[in-house]
Amino acid sequence: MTTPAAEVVLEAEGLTKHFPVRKRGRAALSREVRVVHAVDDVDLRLLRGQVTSLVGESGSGKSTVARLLAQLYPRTSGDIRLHGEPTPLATARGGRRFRAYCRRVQLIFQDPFASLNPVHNVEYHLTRALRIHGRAGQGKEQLRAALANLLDRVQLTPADRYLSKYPHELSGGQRQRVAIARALAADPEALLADEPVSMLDVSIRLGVLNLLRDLKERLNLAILYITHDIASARYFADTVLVMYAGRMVEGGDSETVTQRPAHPYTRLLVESAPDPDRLTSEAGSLGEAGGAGEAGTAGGVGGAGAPVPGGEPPSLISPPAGCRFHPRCPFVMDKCRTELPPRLQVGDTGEHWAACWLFEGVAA
Amino acid sequence: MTAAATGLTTATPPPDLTGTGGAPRRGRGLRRFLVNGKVTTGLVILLIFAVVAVLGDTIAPYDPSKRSSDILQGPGWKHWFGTTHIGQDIFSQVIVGTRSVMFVGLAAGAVATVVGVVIGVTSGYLSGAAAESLSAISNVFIVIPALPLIIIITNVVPNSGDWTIALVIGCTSWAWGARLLRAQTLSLRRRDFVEAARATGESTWRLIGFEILPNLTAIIASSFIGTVMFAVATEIALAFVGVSGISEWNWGEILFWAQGQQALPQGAWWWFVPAGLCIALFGTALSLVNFGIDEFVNPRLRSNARRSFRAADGRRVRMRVGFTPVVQAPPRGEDNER
Amino acid sequence: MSMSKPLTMKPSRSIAADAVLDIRGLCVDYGVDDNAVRAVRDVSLTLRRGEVLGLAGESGSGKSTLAYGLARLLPPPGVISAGEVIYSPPDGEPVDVLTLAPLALRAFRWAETSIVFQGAMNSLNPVHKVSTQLIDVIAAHSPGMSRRAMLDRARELLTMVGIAPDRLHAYPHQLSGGMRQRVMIGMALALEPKIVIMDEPTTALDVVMQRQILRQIVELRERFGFSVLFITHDLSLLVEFSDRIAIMYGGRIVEEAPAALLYRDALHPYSHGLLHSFPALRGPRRELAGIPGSPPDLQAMPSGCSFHPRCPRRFDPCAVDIPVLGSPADRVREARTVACWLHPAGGAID
Amino acid sequence: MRFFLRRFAFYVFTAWAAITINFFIPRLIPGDPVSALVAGMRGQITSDQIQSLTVLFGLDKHESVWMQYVDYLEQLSHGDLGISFGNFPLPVTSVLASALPWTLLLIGVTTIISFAIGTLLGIVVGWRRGSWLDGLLPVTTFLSSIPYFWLGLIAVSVVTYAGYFLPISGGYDPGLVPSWNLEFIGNAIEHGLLPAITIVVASVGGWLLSMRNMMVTVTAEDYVTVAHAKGLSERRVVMGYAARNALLPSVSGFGMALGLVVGGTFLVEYVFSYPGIGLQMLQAIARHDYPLIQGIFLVVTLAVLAANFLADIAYLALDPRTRKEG
Repeated sequence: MTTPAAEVVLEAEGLTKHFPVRKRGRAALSREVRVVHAVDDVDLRLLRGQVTSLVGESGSGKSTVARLLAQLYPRTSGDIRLHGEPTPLATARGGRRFRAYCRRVQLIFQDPFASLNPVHNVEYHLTRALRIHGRAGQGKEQLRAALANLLDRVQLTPADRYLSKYPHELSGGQRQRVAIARALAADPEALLADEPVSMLDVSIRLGVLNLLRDLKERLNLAILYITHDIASARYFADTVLVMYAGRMVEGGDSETVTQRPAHPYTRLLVESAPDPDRLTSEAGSLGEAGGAGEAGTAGGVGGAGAPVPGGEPPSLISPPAGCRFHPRCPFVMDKCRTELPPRLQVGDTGEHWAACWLFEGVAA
Repeated sequence: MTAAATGLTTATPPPDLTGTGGAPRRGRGLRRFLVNGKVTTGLVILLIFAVVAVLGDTIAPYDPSKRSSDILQGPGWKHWFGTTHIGQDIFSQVIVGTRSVMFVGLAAGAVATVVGVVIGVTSGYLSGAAAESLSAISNVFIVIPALPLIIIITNVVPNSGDWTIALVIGCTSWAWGARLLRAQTLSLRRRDFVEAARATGESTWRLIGFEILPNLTAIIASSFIGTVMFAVATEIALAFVGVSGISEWNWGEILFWAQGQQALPQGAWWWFVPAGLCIALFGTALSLVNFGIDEFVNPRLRSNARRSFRAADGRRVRMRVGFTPVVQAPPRGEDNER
Repeated sequence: MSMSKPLTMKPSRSIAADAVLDIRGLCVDYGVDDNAVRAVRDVSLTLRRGEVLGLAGESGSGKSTLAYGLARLLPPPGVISAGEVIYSPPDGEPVDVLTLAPLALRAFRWAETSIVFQGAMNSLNPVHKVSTQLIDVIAAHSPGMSRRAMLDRARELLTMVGIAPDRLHAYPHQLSGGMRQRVMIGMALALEPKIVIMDEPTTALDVVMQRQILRQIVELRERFGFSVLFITHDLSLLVEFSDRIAIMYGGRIVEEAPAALLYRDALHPYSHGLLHSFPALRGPRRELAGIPGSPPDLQAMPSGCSFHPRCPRRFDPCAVDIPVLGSPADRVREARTVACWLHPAGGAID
Repeated sequence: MRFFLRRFAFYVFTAWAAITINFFIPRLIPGDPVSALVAGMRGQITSDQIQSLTVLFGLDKHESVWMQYVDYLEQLSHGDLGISFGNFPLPVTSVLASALPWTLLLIGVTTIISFAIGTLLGIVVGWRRGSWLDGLLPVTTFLSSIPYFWLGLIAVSVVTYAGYFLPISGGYDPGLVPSWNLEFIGNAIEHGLLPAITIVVASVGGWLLSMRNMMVTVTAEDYVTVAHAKGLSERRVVMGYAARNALLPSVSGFGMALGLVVGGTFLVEYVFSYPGIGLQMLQAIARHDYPLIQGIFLVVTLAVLAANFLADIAYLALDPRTRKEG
């Protein structure tokens, strides 16, 4: 499905972000430095005209990745390369370099109710975005045309009906379209969409996703789609990356990852996702490495009885050594507790990998 | 530390309450703010005081300091509010005194608001040691009892005219507003729309000036009003205890003379009642406007929706938390298709 | 899963033999004057003994208002303006919850019907320990009990929902989101009620935790045999989890059917659209469209069927007349109702 | 505990700030009224006392400001606040010692009473929102806008008019000597009644309004709805769930509002000639008794800080989230 020739727009290597934990009281006196390991050693590539999806539960660090890629936070270490050009570790906020960067990489926020300033109308939001990136043109006429063009792209027509509206006068879907239009005002090459539909009404989510897909095709955008809903990642993305507790655990072609998940965490995720078809087809075929974890999916809340690991994601202040999933993993081995699994190839396509010791030596 | 509630709670409307509640909104919101009964009442009273303050000596029937032979007279046609021990007209004193009160209140409010906005927003938006120390300084100013400090300073500073007093009050009473603004700025700074504007490439000063400040309008207004109230009360207290230089008439001055000349034992109630009522009325008007702002910011406080009604059978039904009233015959007539 | 319930027709107006809660013609308004908004419009719904009834709808569809309304917990300015909510205890006379006096209502609450609210974060009082909040409810309903017995019961409840009993004296902020929601579920079962209303109990949690909690609810229901009214916007979850599903739109129930039947053959175009708004995790990748337009504004409801402006299959009567919920004439043999002019009711419903 | 330490550090810092302000204010006085006064008293004043005033007011211009500051702190640490010009030759500390108990009692008792009454009324008014009790709100707004001292004036005149049934001036009958016997205590309470009522009436409205607003806000919280859903008794819902949580901001606001209350109380003392700190302060100002003014400011600030600290401890006890470890 993926064409290897596709151009890499944005690339991250070893991306790491540690947030310092604010120390108070007596802890401030100790020299021990405590940090939240929000993102550790993340590699990803966004290709022109393709959607890459980053899937993970809340707190897995996926939103932090988006903000790091948008350079809203300085990263702790790692490289971010735009068309192969490295970007400085800390881009001055609001500086010229930052503007040049964000002209090409734009971020869409999760909550359209919060990402538009309630005191400004649609026209202000879009005009500012155009002005900053020098695309407002000369004079009123050109600006009008640019605004109309933007709103037309996100299917808010006629433009005049929306320009003077304040965010509270718009529905959730309309707001998210305005937010997308604002991102498009920069004419970016890469769009980072942080859970763009999770706050929207169910019936209009697909409309927004389809709009993004349509834009991707027309404008040849590279899109990073961040979500906790693995089914929508399958629907929308070409490539799926799975994150757990700040680390990437699996990646590959979206169909492969969702249909034949390799990492035990991905399997857990897939198994936990609501799936009406489980009622009708009782086939519990969950990947080739299916062991004890997949026994008996019948009855109950689809798959009750399966010893699905309990527990909760670990504290990111002192994450578990080795594989971060090992305290919850049904297949845990001694090695998992001490050594960090590298990316290991799964299957023979070469595209599918998992950071799990179960696949050591399997593909080689 | 989650402690130290700011007093200004950010409220979210209850779930699924479509059509009621909601965040403060511009346009429609401003209109709703102005038609709020409390706000209108408060603004009308303030307007009357403002007119009196501007016209002052031109509408006062007498020169407030002029002696006359009508000594210690009760209210009557000639002297509406009566006279003092040396025959001065109290009504004229109240009228003329309005200007000084308004001037000190507004000037001190303006000074305190400017200082409060600068310190509050800066310490809220920036992070690090500078912001922390600014915040610590404002906390110190909140805790230190203001009136004694102001009395000392005005006593020490020579030539305390209205300007000096306004400046001293303004410079010592900005902390409360700064604290509220800091708390609100801290929460706004993390809002998505500020991040989004930053991701669009807005510069820092534009973020503060155009994205954050407009959202602080209500709090700035409310802290301005709060400081005006405090400044007026303080100025009057200063005049009452005789600290401020007796340069001009103000309401506190009237009370000072009333107290000093034994108005009470002589039963000359008219000497101090009008000025006191004016102070209370002025304060009430300011509070009313502030209530309006509170309700504007915190939708839960809004009382515009009726909370009790007469049911079809004539019973009076009060909406009670936890026991939703049941009215079998809809109180507003059958119209399902609204 | 108890999909083997007899698919016999139930007359919907008289109390079904196995009905535990019968909502009839319920209307809920916000406000009482000219600005009043009707959020729930003439809703009739039956919850049967031991079943999970799913109630699906988008924000503003009135699903939460319905839940709060039937328990009379709507905050002002909510008013129940019409209808009955008949509760039939296993032994004893049916009562109309809406006519209960405050004292009787208080005794009824939690002992017969408990509620798990959307945000466990806010449902627990941050200043009281878990133990206090559990004991409160036990003490209110069985005043004679000793404190020791109540503590034992509280411990038992925590164990039941998979929380170590030593967390009894924890404060809510010391628990994770999933644990708090479990505490709420444990608390909901403290008095072994016949009905548990769950208002989006898992929405704030991630999918793994959601699945764990749902599984727990299913197990507990099998143990105690209570009925669940499960409210969510996630229809795909309901299909898997509930026995029957009712779909709300614009304050009305537009379709009600056994879960599998609804999934296979949704009659109302809205139900159909909603089902096709969830990309499938399995099977062929299909192009999905969602539903065009936005949910209706309660203050400016469309005439006729409130869904007609968004409906791909609307025709003449839709904009004019409100379709009545009834057994569709073209599916007489199935235990389902729908309110759509495409499937008009087969004669009067008896 | 961390919360506690943090607050404690803050109070130490604030106390230091107050002491430093106290150090600088007299040094900013243009001209040299103090040295003139000291010079005027030279005949009756001991050299020790001169020395202490020199340090207090920085009269020794040869020393660096830093050295003056060190000397000043050292002198403070001995509890030496100089001598009072107005009450010569009494040291400031003994003037304070005789006035402080009166004020502490008056403010302490009235503040607690008005906080309790205001909060209770606020709970009721906020809970029964929409009932006739809402009619109280305009009245309380008006009451809380009245300056304390003016209410005192009215109280005095009403009492004078209505016949003399409560003493309107002083802390006790001039004929009595302060001592711990029933007669004196009774007399003191009688004298304190009118100022106390004045303060309570003037300040109760503020507490009522803030508590009412918090109640209204908290009543809409989910956990209150849950408490209702649990079938708890009305009393338990109000006291255990709504009021319990609504109280938190009130308590944290309590300490901060004290600064304002103190100012108001001073003027009430003035109106009633009540022999407390406030009266002393205003008299000291009239007599240009700088050492006493300074001492009073310092003591009042420290007292307010102490009260704040108590309020913090109460807050700590009420809100488990502040006790969060880690």
